Amino acid sequence: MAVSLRPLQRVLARWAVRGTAVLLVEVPGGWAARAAVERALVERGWRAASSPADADAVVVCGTPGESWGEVLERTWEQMPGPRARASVSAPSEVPGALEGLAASLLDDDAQRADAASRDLVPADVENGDDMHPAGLDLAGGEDDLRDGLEMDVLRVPLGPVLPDWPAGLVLRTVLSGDVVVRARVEVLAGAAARRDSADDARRGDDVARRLDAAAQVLRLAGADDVAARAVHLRDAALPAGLRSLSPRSAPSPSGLRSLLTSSRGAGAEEAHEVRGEAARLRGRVERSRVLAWALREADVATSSPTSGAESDAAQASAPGDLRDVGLDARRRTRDDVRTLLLGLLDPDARDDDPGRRTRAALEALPERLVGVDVVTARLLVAALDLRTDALGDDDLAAFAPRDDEDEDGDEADGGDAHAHHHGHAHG
Amino acid sequence: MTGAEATSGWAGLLAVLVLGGVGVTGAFAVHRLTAVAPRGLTAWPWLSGWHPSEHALSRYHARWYPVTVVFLAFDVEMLFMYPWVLVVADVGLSAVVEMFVFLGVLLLGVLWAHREGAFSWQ
Amino acid sequence: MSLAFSEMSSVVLETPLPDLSVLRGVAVTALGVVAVVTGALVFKVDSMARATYLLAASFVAVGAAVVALHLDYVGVVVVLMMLMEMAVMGVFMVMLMGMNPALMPMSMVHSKRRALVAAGASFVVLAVGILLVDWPQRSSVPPEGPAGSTEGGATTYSLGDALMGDHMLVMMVVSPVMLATIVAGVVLAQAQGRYARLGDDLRGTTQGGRR
Amino acid sequence: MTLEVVLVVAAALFSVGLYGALSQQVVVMVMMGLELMLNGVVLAAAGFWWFTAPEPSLQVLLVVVLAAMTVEMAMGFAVALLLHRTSGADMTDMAAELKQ
Amino acid sequence: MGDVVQVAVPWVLLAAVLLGVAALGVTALDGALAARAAGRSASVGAQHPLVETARLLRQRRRTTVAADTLLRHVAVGGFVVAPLLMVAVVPLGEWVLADASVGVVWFNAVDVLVWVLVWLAGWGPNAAWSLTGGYRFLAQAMAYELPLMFALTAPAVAAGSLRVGDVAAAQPGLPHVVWMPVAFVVYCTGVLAFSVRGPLSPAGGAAISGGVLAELSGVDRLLVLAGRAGLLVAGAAFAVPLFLGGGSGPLLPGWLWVLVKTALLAAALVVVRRRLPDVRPERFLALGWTVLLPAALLQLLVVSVVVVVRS
Repeated sequence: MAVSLRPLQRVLARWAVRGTAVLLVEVPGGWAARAAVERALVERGWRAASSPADADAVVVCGTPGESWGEVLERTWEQMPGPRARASVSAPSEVPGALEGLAASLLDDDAQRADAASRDLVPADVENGDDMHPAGLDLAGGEDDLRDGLEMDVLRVPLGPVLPDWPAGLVLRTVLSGDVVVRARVEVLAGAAARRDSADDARRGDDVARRLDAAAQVLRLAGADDVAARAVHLRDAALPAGLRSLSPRSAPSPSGLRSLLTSSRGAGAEEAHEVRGEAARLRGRVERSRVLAWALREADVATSSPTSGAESDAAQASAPGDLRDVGLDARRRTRDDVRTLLLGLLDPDARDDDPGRRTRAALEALPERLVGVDVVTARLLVAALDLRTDALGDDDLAAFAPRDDEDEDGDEADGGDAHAHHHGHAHG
Repeated sequence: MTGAEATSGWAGLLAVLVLGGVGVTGAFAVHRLTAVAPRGLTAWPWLSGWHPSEHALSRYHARWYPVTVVFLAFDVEMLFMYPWVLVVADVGLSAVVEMFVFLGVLLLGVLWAHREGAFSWQ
Repeated sequence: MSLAFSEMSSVVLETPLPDLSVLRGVAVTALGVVAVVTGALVFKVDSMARATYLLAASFVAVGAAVVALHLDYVGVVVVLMMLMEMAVMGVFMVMLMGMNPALMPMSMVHSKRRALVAAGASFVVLAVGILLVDWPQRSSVPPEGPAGSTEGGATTYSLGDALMGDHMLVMMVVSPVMLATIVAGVVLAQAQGRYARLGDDLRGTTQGGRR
Repeated sequence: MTLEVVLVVAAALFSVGLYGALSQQVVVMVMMGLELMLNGVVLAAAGFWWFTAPEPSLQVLLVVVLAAMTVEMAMGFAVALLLHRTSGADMTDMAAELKQ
Repeated sequence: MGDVVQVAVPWVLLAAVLLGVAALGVTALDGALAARAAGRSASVGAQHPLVETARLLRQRRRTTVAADTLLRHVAVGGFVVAPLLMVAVVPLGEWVLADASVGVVWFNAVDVLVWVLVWLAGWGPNAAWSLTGGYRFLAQAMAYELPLMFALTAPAVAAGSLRVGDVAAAQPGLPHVVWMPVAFVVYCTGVLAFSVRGPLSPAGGAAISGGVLAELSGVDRLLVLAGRAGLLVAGAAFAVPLFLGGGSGPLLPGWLWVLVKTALLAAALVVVRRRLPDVRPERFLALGWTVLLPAALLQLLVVSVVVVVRS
């Protein structure tokens, strides 16, 4: 019976590989490689996967440090069926890597052998008992900081293996429902090669990096067509050195076709055209009222539900009641995502020291995200355009991942939840 | 329409249910033949590459619970709305007035709930 | 199993004794048994989500049985309302359980035996009562709707007509009750209303005047 | 297929609901028991409608029972939330402050 | 137009085939638009549904540790059955699968069934992202459901009947959409919302990395993706008898008109869906209750007054 299916399965494999979903894992210092892989995916008709369950292949962009081992291994274990992996540290390696992925996915027999060799249940699943089914304990309850209902909280780490997410950033959030209650920032460093990529960052691809961040925000906000335009602008704005893809680059929308296929590097005239296109895209985003309304923040329940900010009087609620924290956090993010997005699309914005800006943003992040729901948090993190590859060694030490997976990871950040917020409550 | 020939409407729906079931089991059967491995894999849930520290199934804090109360109350309105649809043309204006008084009262409740902030996340 | 729903109502007219076509009879009993079984399982199963959706299955079975008893509109509206309520109840079941719901065996019962005896006794009493009493025969005839409407349409039409006509009081009573439900529900469910931000003396000046 | 069969099935549904309402401690589970009992009432009323009194007034009763089920559920949730917020109680016997 | 004839049971297969083809067409159109926006040729994008089906048929099934597999199976299977149940009451010209006297209420019951399916698909895998997707969909549903119900009632009032065949027949010259534009817009918002994708549906949003789809692979993912495309098509198909005059139209026979109108409306919904960004439930909640609901009620008032005056 199986023999007669072989031709059918081979045809299926050929059709399947034409729409492969690739999970991109960006390591600090691998931005150029990721941008190149994204462009190659578009050319081949492949797409970026949203989760390991959706992925056929995983591509690690940049050279990961040793702290990445556990994360990459577990992602590889979580990928279900025909799977392939590759790692790319420079744009020039991209075509070869994708060819390798395609060949490995097409090899039906090897994939079936790999599938047969995998154990059906992960090794570290104990049978556990009622209080710890399958070796995992149950979510603990916590008084909510906004409406006082004691509900379970979930510890959900965001990143590093997450689409549209800054490279290497790990945000250990504690979610009550889908609102962030506490957050702690860690950064997984890339390997030693980080030093020279920082020079690239400063030299010329600043506009491209900001357009890429804008594209991420737009993708997370669901405006896929505008995001695709931003990605095109990013590829056009790439300095020549980072754009050495195989000559067979696919045609792009008419406006930029001449730009992309021209062999000249990022000449002045070409850069000027990119600025013009970016300004036009910025205008389009600014004018879109639906996007503005969607990105705006809703008011917290207890303030009067008028949309204006002026009516949010002081919170006279009981001390330690953290509604004002949630309210303040929400008001701060109200127009932040949109203003940041417009800032990213502004062609002549200057960003002199991305490292210092990123460090300041990372330090302010946990406090800023308290009381904000997880989707807004992801939009905000993408809009901040955090350049983890520009962080110095001392910065990375400050955000080194903590090994002790203790109960409440952020003891060091000033006591447990309440104390943490008391110190913070509004004077 | 004599009883015999007019197979009732509900037989059609029952046939759809049966066809749906057959379709789904058929899809699973085809998949067992075409997938790289017939038996499914069990994996840890995906948390950006980290091991989950607790079960996701928990007392999830749905922050929109006041809306459910308003929704259930307003939904009773639908109970009376559907039969009203059939008789509006025959009963005339009094039916319209009666139903829209009912709706107006409920809309009053909705606007009050909105002022109370029931429609934003607690 | 075709439920002869658009049966000629004239057939019913001559025979005073209402006969439910054999197929509908089988459907009602089968669906009734399904409803009882899923209802019983609700209190035996250990996951909250499964308990809720077993109850939903029980309601859908009763809704279908009501449709089989020629009450088209009421049957489908039972399915509609109960699916909505069970979706909401699923959320509340999970939220309002003392401890983590999904995986804990739910042995939160007290006096199980006494409840069983009481339920059994009530069933026996009811069943005996049902079998002994000779129920009155049909006194009137299913309503005749406007020309051309199907049998189900006629029944629903009569319901609508009653609601708008001699049973208008029902509508008049239900609307304030619903308003009261909205107000009471929101007041009880919400942590704080819109006056919380003005402070205890409702002038909003006591709290650092961040107006 | 007579009225008695429908009524016996409805009675069975009613007693299962009664068992649930009496045996369960958790507020929400008691509500599920009540819902099942009302479910039995709906089935019995539908049986009565067809077999003895196919008049619209019985249908109006059915619709009112449905409305009552919805109101009972909405108010049950609101009270259960209040109980949960004030004293974290979700057991029926915990909510006994009104008693001396 | 004559009364709607109840067809025998085997015709259900034709309905399923038509729904499947339409779902493939909708996904192909979406793939083509996405490809054109990304700069690739639209024809490559149009093969997306076939390529994705081949990929998912080849991909291995996957479940998560301590998942509630029974509920997940019910959800995955239900996603395929729900659109079929919706299409069963839609008359194709003069033939209909289920000539229910309360077809409009039945459609409403099935689109509430979609709530149950999405929440179960979120609860089943015991994973944080799926759970968040399921709960955010319910929050969204609280906003779109009531306006959708009142939008469904408006054409029924005009026709004076809840039977879909009657509503289709009650638009001799003037389709309902002409004098019920608000109800039509609110109805289309509802269809966009319960088709579990696009602007009004957080259950599958990119920001929660796929939401209820985050843990599904292989045939489970294929059935859910096919089901949600089917829901969009079924929503468009149900708008035809209610708002667009059913099978009536010049030249073409009735059943062909129904297919053409359904295809056009489904294509329009896909194009609109691609233009709008994702709307977060807490933003849509206030809009649904304070804008969509009063608008739908006003439309209903206008329609019922017209009906009373006309009769």
